[in-house]
Formats: sequence, C-alpha cells, structure tokens
Amino acid sequence: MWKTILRRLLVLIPQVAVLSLLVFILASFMPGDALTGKIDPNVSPERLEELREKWGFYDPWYVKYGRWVTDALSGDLGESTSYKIPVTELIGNRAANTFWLSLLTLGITYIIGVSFGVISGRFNGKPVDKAISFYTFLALAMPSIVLGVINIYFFSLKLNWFPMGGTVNVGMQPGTLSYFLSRIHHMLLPAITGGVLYPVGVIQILKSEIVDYKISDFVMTARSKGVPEKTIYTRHILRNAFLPTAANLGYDIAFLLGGSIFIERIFSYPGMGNLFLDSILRRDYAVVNALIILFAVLTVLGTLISDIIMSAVDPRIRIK
Amino acid sequence: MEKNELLRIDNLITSFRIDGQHYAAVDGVSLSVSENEVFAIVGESGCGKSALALSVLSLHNSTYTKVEGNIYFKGTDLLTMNVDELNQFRGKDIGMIFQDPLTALNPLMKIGEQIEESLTFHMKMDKKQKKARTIELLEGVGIVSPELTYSQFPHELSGGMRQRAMIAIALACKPSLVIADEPTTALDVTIQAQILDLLKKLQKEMKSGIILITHDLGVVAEMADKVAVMYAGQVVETGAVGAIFKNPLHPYTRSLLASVPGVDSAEGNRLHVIEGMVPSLKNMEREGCRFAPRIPWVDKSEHEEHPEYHEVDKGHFVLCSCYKNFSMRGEG
Amino acid sequence: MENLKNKRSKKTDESKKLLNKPSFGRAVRIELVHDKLAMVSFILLIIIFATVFIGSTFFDLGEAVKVKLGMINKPPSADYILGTDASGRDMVGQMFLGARNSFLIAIGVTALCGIVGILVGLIAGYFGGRTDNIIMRVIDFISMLPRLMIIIAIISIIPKYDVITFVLIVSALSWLSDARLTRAKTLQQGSLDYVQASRTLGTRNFVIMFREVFPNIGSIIIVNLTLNLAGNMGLETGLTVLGFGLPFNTPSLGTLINYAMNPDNLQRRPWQWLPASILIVVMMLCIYFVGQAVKRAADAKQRVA
Amino acid sequence: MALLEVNDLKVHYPIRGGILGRVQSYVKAVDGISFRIDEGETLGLVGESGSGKSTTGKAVMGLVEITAGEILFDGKDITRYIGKNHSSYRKSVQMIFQDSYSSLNPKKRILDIIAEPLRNFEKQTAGKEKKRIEELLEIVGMSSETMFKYPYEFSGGQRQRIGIARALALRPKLIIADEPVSALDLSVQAQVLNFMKDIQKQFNLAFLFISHDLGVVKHMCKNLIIMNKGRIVEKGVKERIFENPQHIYTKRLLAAIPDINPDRREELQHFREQVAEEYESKYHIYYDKDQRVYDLKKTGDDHFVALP
Repeated sequence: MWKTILRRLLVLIPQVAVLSLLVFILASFMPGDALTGKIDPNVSPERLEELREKWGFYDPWYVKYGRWVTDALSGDLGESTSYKIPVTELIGNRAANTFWLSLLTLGITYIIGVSFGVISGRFNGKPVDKAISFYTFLALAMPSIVLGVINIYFFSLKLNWFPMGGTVNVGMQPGTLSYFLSRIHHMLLPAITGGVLYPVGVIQILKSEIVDYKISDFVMTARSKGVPEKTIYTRHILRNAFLPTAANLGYDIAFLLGGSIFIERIFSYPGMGNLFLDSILRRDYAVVNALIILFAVLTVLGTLISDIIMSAVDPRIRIK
Repeated sequence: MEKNELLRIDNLITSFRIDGQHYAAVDGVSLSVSENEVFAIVGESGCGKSALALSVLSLHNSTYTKVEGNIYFKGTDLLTMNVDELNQFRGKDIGMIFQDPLTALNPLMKIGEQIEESLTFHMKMDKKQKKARTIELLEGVGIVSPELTYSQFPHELSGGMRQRAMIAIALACKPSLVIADEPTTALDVTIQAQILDLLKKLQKEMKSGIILITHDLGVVAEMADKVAVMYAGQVVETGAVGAIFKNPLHPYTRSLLASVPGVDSAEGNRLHVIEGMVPSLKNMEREGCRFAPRIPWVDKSEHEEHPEYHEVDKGHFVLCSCYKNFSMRGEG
Repeated sequence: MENLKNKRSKKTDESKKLLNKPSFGRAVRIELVHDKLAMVSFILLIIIFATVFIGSTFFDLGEAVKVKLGMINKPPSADYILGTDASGRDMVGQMFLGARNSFLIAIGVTALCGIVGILVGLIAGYFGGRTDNIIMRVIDFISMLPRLMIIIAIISIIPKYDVITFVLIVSALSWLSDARLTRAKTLQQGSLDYVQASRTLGTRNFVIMFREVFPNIGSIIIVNLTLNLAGNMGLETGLTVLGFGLPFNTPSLGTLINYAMNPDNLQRRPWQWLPASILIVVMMLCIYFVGQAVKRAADAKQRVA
Repeated sequence: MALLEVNDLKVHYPIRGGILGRVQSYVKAVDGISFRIDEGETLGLVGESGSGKSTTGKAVMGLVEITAGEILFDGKDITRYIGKNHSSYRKSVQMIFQDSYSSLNPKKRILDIIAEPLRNFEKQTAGKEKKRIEELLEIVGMSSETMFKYPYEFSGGQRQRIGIARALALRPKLIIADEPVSALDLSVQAQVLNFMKDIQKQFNLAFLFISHDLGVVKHMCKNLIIMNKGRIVEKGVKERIFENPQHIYTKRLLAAIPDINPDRREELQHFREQVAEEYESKYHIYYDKDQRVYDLKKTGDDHFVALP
C-alpha cells in the first residue's frame, strides 16, 4: 500500500512542475506585470523604464520563471495588487470560509447520497426507487446557479428563513455562541443548495453496485448458508457496494474544498471561489494563479486520498 | 439394505418468466435421494439440472421464477416454508457447493469468517469453539496450513484451495444432504481429481447424501451411485450407475455415451453426432417425446403420445417407449 | 498460479454481457414506446427545438438587442407577453434567440468533445501499451486542472472573443470523460476474440478500430453524449451568468438568468429570469429522460421492452 | 521439410513494480519450446491453464510479441513480420477461437464476416464473392441463406462452424485451433470435431490443436506435446505417450482423467494415489532447483521426455 502512495506522490512532483509552467505561461499572457499597482501613475516614463530594468522585466522568460518558482517555493506567491497584502495571507482567511461551507455541503451530500443510494438499490424497481431516480434527474437537470436563484427567491426573500448572503450578521462578537450560530445560519442555504445537487453521483454508483451484488454468486452462497436477508445486506452486499463510494470520497473532498464558484457567487459567500472571480474581474493575476495551483494540488491530493481509502478498505489492493 | 430416504422431489416444475410468459425449465421431475448415497444429475446445457438444484433451497429470484410441486426433506415439504423457516435448513441440514470458486466467496471477508458465518446461525458456539471448529474443517478439506488460510482472503488462494474452502463452508454444520452444482467444472483436471476424491472421502465419513450436478460423464462414472439423465427439463433415464453406463436404454443416453471422444475410438473413426439442436426454452415442443425430433429415422409409432416411465428392471426407469427397438443411425 | 481452466460457462457469459443485438435503432424505438415518460419528453424536446429554431428566425438579432428607453422594466402585458428588461428589450425575442444560442453552443461543445474523446479513446484503448500510457498520463494531467477556473481565466484574457472561441475553450478541457469512457469500452471489446480474429484475417488496425470495434461501443457513447449535452447546457448558462460565458451582446439563457443576480430584479421582476430558468430545467430534464431510454436500449441486460 | 517449424520460442511478459515501475521480473509464459508440423498433420498441444499452450498458439499467429526464438513457415523465417496484420503469411495460416460467441462480430451479417478476409486479399466482384461464400458455407454444412442472418441467431456449434468457414476463405495450409470445442456441449463438440477431420482430408490441412481435454486430443491428434510451466515435458506419438508416459507430470495428467467405466473406480483410485506419491517423491528429479522443466531428451523413436 505504501508503495502506491509513494508512487502517487512521486508522480505529483512532475505534474505540479508542468502545471506551474502552464500557469506561468498563462500568467505571461495576462496584461500588466510585476510593476502594475506598485508605482504611482505620475512617475516619468524614463523612471518607469529604469524600474522595469531593475525589476528584470526584460529578462528572458526562463529567468523570470526561475525567479517565480523560487519565490513560490519560499511561500511568496506574489502580492495581491488589489488588496496590497501577500497572496497567501489573502487566500488564508478565505480558505476557512470555504472549508466550513464545503464540510457542511459534503455532510449533506453524503447523508442524502448514501441513504437514497441504499434505499433505491435495495428496493430496485419499486416506486420509492422510481421517486429517487426522478429526484436524481431533477438534480442533474438543475444547474446550481438556477437552484441558487430559486432558493434565495423563496427561502430568503419570500419566507425570510435564511439571509441572502455573507457569512455572519454585522456586529457579532467572534467566539460567542450567537456568532457561531449566525455563521451556521449563513452557511445553511448555500450548503443545502450544493448538498441537494451533488449526491447524484453517490446515489447512482451505490445503487448500481447494490443491484449488481444482489445477484452475485457469493450472495447466493450466503443465502445457501441460511444467513437471514438483513445480515446478507449488511455483511455482504453493502460492504462490497461501499467500496467505490468510499473511493469517490477522496475526489469529492477535493472538489468541494475547491469551493463551488457558482454557489459562492450567488450567495455572495466570501470563499475561495468568490475570491477567484473577483481577482479575475480585478485583473489581480497573482491571486488567480495561486488559486489555480492550489486547486490543482488539491485535486491530486483528492486522488491520493481515494487511493489510500481504496487500499485500506479493499484487501485485494492491500495484499498483492 | 434399504437406505432411508433423505430427499424426495415430487413432480417439480420450475419455470422462468420471459416477456411475461412462464416457461418450465424443470418440467415435472420426480426423484429421491437416500442417505449415504451420491446421486448424480447429468445433462447438457439448458437441460434444467442447475435450476433443479437451486429449487431445493428456493435460491431462485422469486420475482422471475415460479417453483411448483413438492420437495420433501425427511418428510417436511420445503416449498411450503417461508424464508425464516427455510433458513433453519439452509446450511444446517442441506449444504451447497457452487461452480465458480472465484465469485462464490465474498472478496472482502476472510475465509475463516465466511466459514464461521454458518456456524453462527446454526450452532450454539462461542468465539473460541467456532474458530477451533473452522480450523478443524479447513484441515478436513485438505488445506495445508489451516491457521494461515483462516485469516487469508479469497484472492490469495488458488482455484483448488478456494473450492476446498467452499466445501468446508458447505460441511460446516455436518449437513445430512449436500448439493454440489458442477463443483469441478471450473478447475483443471488434476485439481478436479483431488476435489472429487476429497468429496468421496468426506461423503463416506459423514454418511451424507450428495446431489452432484454435472455435464461430465466421466465425473458421473467416478462418483455416482445413482444417476438421472436430464434432457429439455425432464429426466429421461434414471437408475444405478452400473446399469446406466453398462446398459443405457434411452436414445439420448446412448447417443451421449457414443459422443464421448477418446474412449475407444482410434484416431480414424467418427464420433456419433446427435442431429438437430437442443430446443430453446421458449420454442420447445412440450408434447410427446421431446427427443423424437433429434432421432428422425425412428418411426413416429415408436414414441408414446404421453410418455411414461417404464421400469426396465429394479430402479432403472426409462421415459417413452422409443427405447425398445431404438438403434443408432446406420447400425439398424 | 491461477489454475482455472476457462470452461464454456464463464467466458461465454462474460462476452455475452459485452455484446448486444445488432439493431440499436430499433431497440431505442421500442424503449421509447414502452417508457411513457421518455416518450413525452422526446415529443416535448422536438416541440421546443422546432419552436426555438423556427421561431428565432422571426426575431432579428439587432431588433431584439436594440435599447428602447420608453419600455424599461415593463411587466408582462398584452404587447410584451413576457415584459421587458432593464434596457427595454422584449423578453420574448431574447428567450427565442437565447434558447437557440444556448442550445447551439451545448451541441457544439458536446460534438467537439465527443469527436476528440472517441478518437483518443479508441487509439488508447485499441493499441494499449506505451501509446495508452502516454495518452493516459496526458489525460490525468489535464483532469488535474480545475476546469472551471482555467476556462474563466482563459476567457478573461482572450482579446478577440466570440461564440466559436468560447466553444473551443470549453471543449479543450471537457473531452476527458468522453475519452475515458471510449477507452474503457474499447479495452473491453479488444479483449474479445472477434478483434483478434480480424487481426489474423489481415484487416488493418485502423479499419478494425472503426469498422469492427466502434459499432459495438457506439450505442453506449451515444448515451454518454446525450447526458453530456444536458451537462454542457448547464455549464454554458452558469458561465454566462458569472459573466464569463457568451460575449455581452449575444443573448443566451444565461444572460436572462443573469438578471436574477441583482436583488430587486430577483424580488420584483421575476418575469425577467424565471421563464429562462424554467425553460433550461425542462429542456435538460427531457434530454435526461430520453437519455435514460436510450441507455436502456444500449444495455442489453436492462432492456424493459 | 516441415510446414511450420518453431525453434526455442520464448514469450516473457515483464512485471513492473517498485516505486518507479521498473521491470522487476518476468512471467515466463513460454520459456523455450521447439516443435514442427508437417502438411496435413494434426499436432496436439496439451496442458492445464497457465501452461503456456494458448500463448504459443497466439505467438505463432503473431497476436503476441515474441521475446526470442524463430518461426519458419515453408522453410522461410517469418519471425520478423509475423505481427503485421496484412502479411501474406496470413493467407497460409488461420485461427479458430474458443469462445464461438465472441469470435464473430455481432453487428455484422455472416456475409460480411466471412467476406472480411476475401476483401483484404482478393479484389473480387460482389457476385463472385457471394458465390465463394456460398461455397464456404456449403463446406461447413450450412445453408446459403445463413449469409443474411446475424451471429446471435445461431447456436454455439453453428457459430463455431461459421468461424471455420471464415478461416477457410483464404485456403490456408495450417489452422491454429485454440480450444475449439471446450466451450461446446458434448453432442455439439462431436459434430465440430468430425467436421474438422473432414475438411482436413478435403484440403490437406494441418492443425495445431490446443486443448486441456485429453479425451478430445487423443481422438484428434497423431503427435502430442505436453506442456507445463511454459515448457515441453513430453513430446511424441500419441500411442507411446498414452501407453507409456515417462514424465511424472504426464503420468499425473493422464491418471487424473475420469474414466467412463464405473467398474474401474477403485482400481483408478489406487493408481492415482500411487502416481501422486511418485510425483511428490520424484519432483526434485524431474524439475531443477528453481522448479524449471529440463530440456527434452530422446527416449525412444518419436518419443522425447524432459529429463535432467
């Protein structure tokens, strides 16, 4: 098992290297350069030229790339032109918001996903299964943007159960219970919006696995041993059916940690997704590039988590 | 000495639902298996032998399969029972061995765990006793290092060892009847020989009845005391193994035995070929003798309108009178 | 050493699962007739497409986009069935043109991804070995990238930008699932004897790939394309709402839903964004239901009819 | 001069492991075997699963990459271009597959399936092609309107015969039959075997008959090769091998065949126990220290055994 993890990590290094190169090339297309925002506009052109020279604006691209990489490795991903604070710090406090929202969304997703998946798998073909299938189509057919809009329209504006956006009521003292509750209150609607749409994958995988295992040979063997149906489900069918679901958990964690851009935008929730959009609009490319690299690495970590879960759960991978 | 009867199947009809219609794969089969006896059911694909085996313990999927008739196990009819009652018999009094050891074991459960599972539901044993019994079982089926195999997973074992584990599962509660559905078909011939010898040894020790389902006439000759030959859902001939192999009567049995290559045939001559094809479940002519279309040179009058069993001699039954003066094509 | 001789029952069962009856078209028709929901969706889809494509010819793009100051934010009335937007433009015109654009883009992206995905998948799946490894490493790398962000980043920096570039950018990062599915199915078919047989009969590799293997996996790929079609429509709408979809002056369902982004539109002028939202959800639902029927037709063992 | 000559054929599959996925060891599926087939002869290649018999068949057909050794056809060395799909070698050597269900493309009609080889090598008019296909179907005992049906409309035995008709299209001299009847029922098996003998006489065909079923091989083949662990343990005329097996593996294989005569049950039981003991005790003699089979030594005319 450790070998697979080590190999996965080793593969990560070239991938990130190529990724950084790609992001660097992407960045070089982006208008503006290291100087934008650093100099006051009324500096004379010669002075501007001199500064550009000093800052190595005219160096060959590989020198610039080399400098950029060494900075990145030392944690300095450049400065946000719009907020004038280091990129890492800017992303840092937004990451917390996204993390908690993603965690809540992940929870809702897997509670709905697993329960619906098991029910529709076990009662395959029955009315409840048809209802769940209808729900999955509705969820597939509903872009998160549209559901977000509809949710705000009904639950925030009309019924006023949930706030329209933001993370916490103004004037709340951090650390107090009411602050915490208000944070949850702000997160609920976006989390539900995501949590209702994302479980489709979990449901479909779980259902097809259960349906396949129900007619498998080793379930027939269990029945021939006189094992009651309930135990056959828990010890034989579900145990095997949960394997791919567990494997997908890794991907889902990474995907959700990335913060859903759509949902954060509609609910104007200041997470990393929203930060990305704002940075794009403000041409704040240092932040954009940092976020892209962060999410790419997150995705690879997601696959790593999946591998670890798979080898932990499935003896066929663990014991060669 | 007349062995007392273990299982009596009475006019069993197992039909599968295809496009809303029910078609009988097992079409009125009656047979009885006694203690300490290996009863072989032999036939080609689609003759209904596996459907019969699964019907005994009602392992069919009830939405697509209808099972009618009676199956008396030591006097009680299994078909009238609900699942909970049936579960008292499954694994305890009647054990099953399946064909493909690769898929018949749960890949995520240790071998020991899968054997103990039937002990848990049928025997009053604590953890320690169950483990001891399992190790003893593994040793009994000829596994070299039982302690190691106890905590191994199915994918770590070879095909032959996995089949031995299957046998250990089936025999865990010392059942009086074991149903083996093509137990060695998926194994190599050298491993098959070992597994068959093992089954024979265990059968003698436990004096249990074994129903052996197979398509291999050689396996029948090696293992069986009594034989039933099936064709198109019906038993066409049944009797002691000596009678069936020495003095086969039903045209199908005789044709099958003549088709076996390498028996005495020198390299030159031709094997006997049964004309036509096994009819599919849906478009099968169910009236009259079902083998008639495969032996066209036999005159219509030879066949019975409603074929019955003729007891040629003690315990040797043949379906339909066409066996009387049947001769292979060209031998006439 | 695995000493399992592959007796007839095991191998034939597996190959039976992978191959299904030849007439996929007929099977789809049977499935549609049998499944009422799919039939209704199919008819509904045809009606929507017909009205959208024919209807949109009546609305001249310039006219629909022209600003009419006197008519700002009119609620639905006799002469403006769906009312007007903040710049006085008639919603009905925008609905028709928007629906057509959204749909064309979705088809464009789906088709492009389909073609690239099938080609790459076939080559990787059929030749295997080194070619397969290289292609899979590339696919793994691209799938590592956060698709949405890269699309938005590229869109924000492209100077010349129109519908075509939008379709190209989105497709460049969306063909991976098609490639993976095609590769998996090709690998499956490649293990079957008829592919080996063709090689021994002197048929060239590319002929085997397209004439022998592709017809056997075509039906599953069609199912995947229908499901992707719906997905891509959702993507286009989302991007446009965020402001990174279609260029400003081309109406699409996304631009209509975008009105909902400002709170008082959301509250007091639902006629501007609600119809587009409903239309997009209905279209995607219909596509999915039809897709399910097609999927059942493709997968022999699940056939209802 | 032999029709087909195989010298020291080796097919090794690399196993990659470790962190960087370097090649750590090899699965020696075929580890140095040599044999010859003359025109019109049926050579049996027998062994259990994993013995390398199918890999050998595939290697001779160019479906698998050859690690070492050479293959001569009609005296010419064809090892180099054996893997090319479109080589003229294809016209003289064809293959029949085990799983009749998957060896015919289900989406094509029988007409196109059989015509595939013809269209690859012989440019013919549609009419002539159709006539040739009718001829071929005639040979395999099937009616001509079979042409317009699809594979799923036929039984296992019929599909196998269609496969044979396709193999005969280019008038080959040698056919590699990889377990041609293992997937068929007894009665259908007899039909196909008889039929293979007929076409052998009619077209003076040579067969490389690969099977794990010794009964079938005893019926079909004149010379036999017994394979184990990728090497040949015994080679020779069928009568000698069946009556007087030398190698302990051949003895165990022959002893394991279930006999159709129930009276010989006990006798066979003891014989098998005897053979099993001999196999255990003499294992180290017949296999070297790393369990490899020795090279073949001549122990009688037309009888070779792998001895130290």
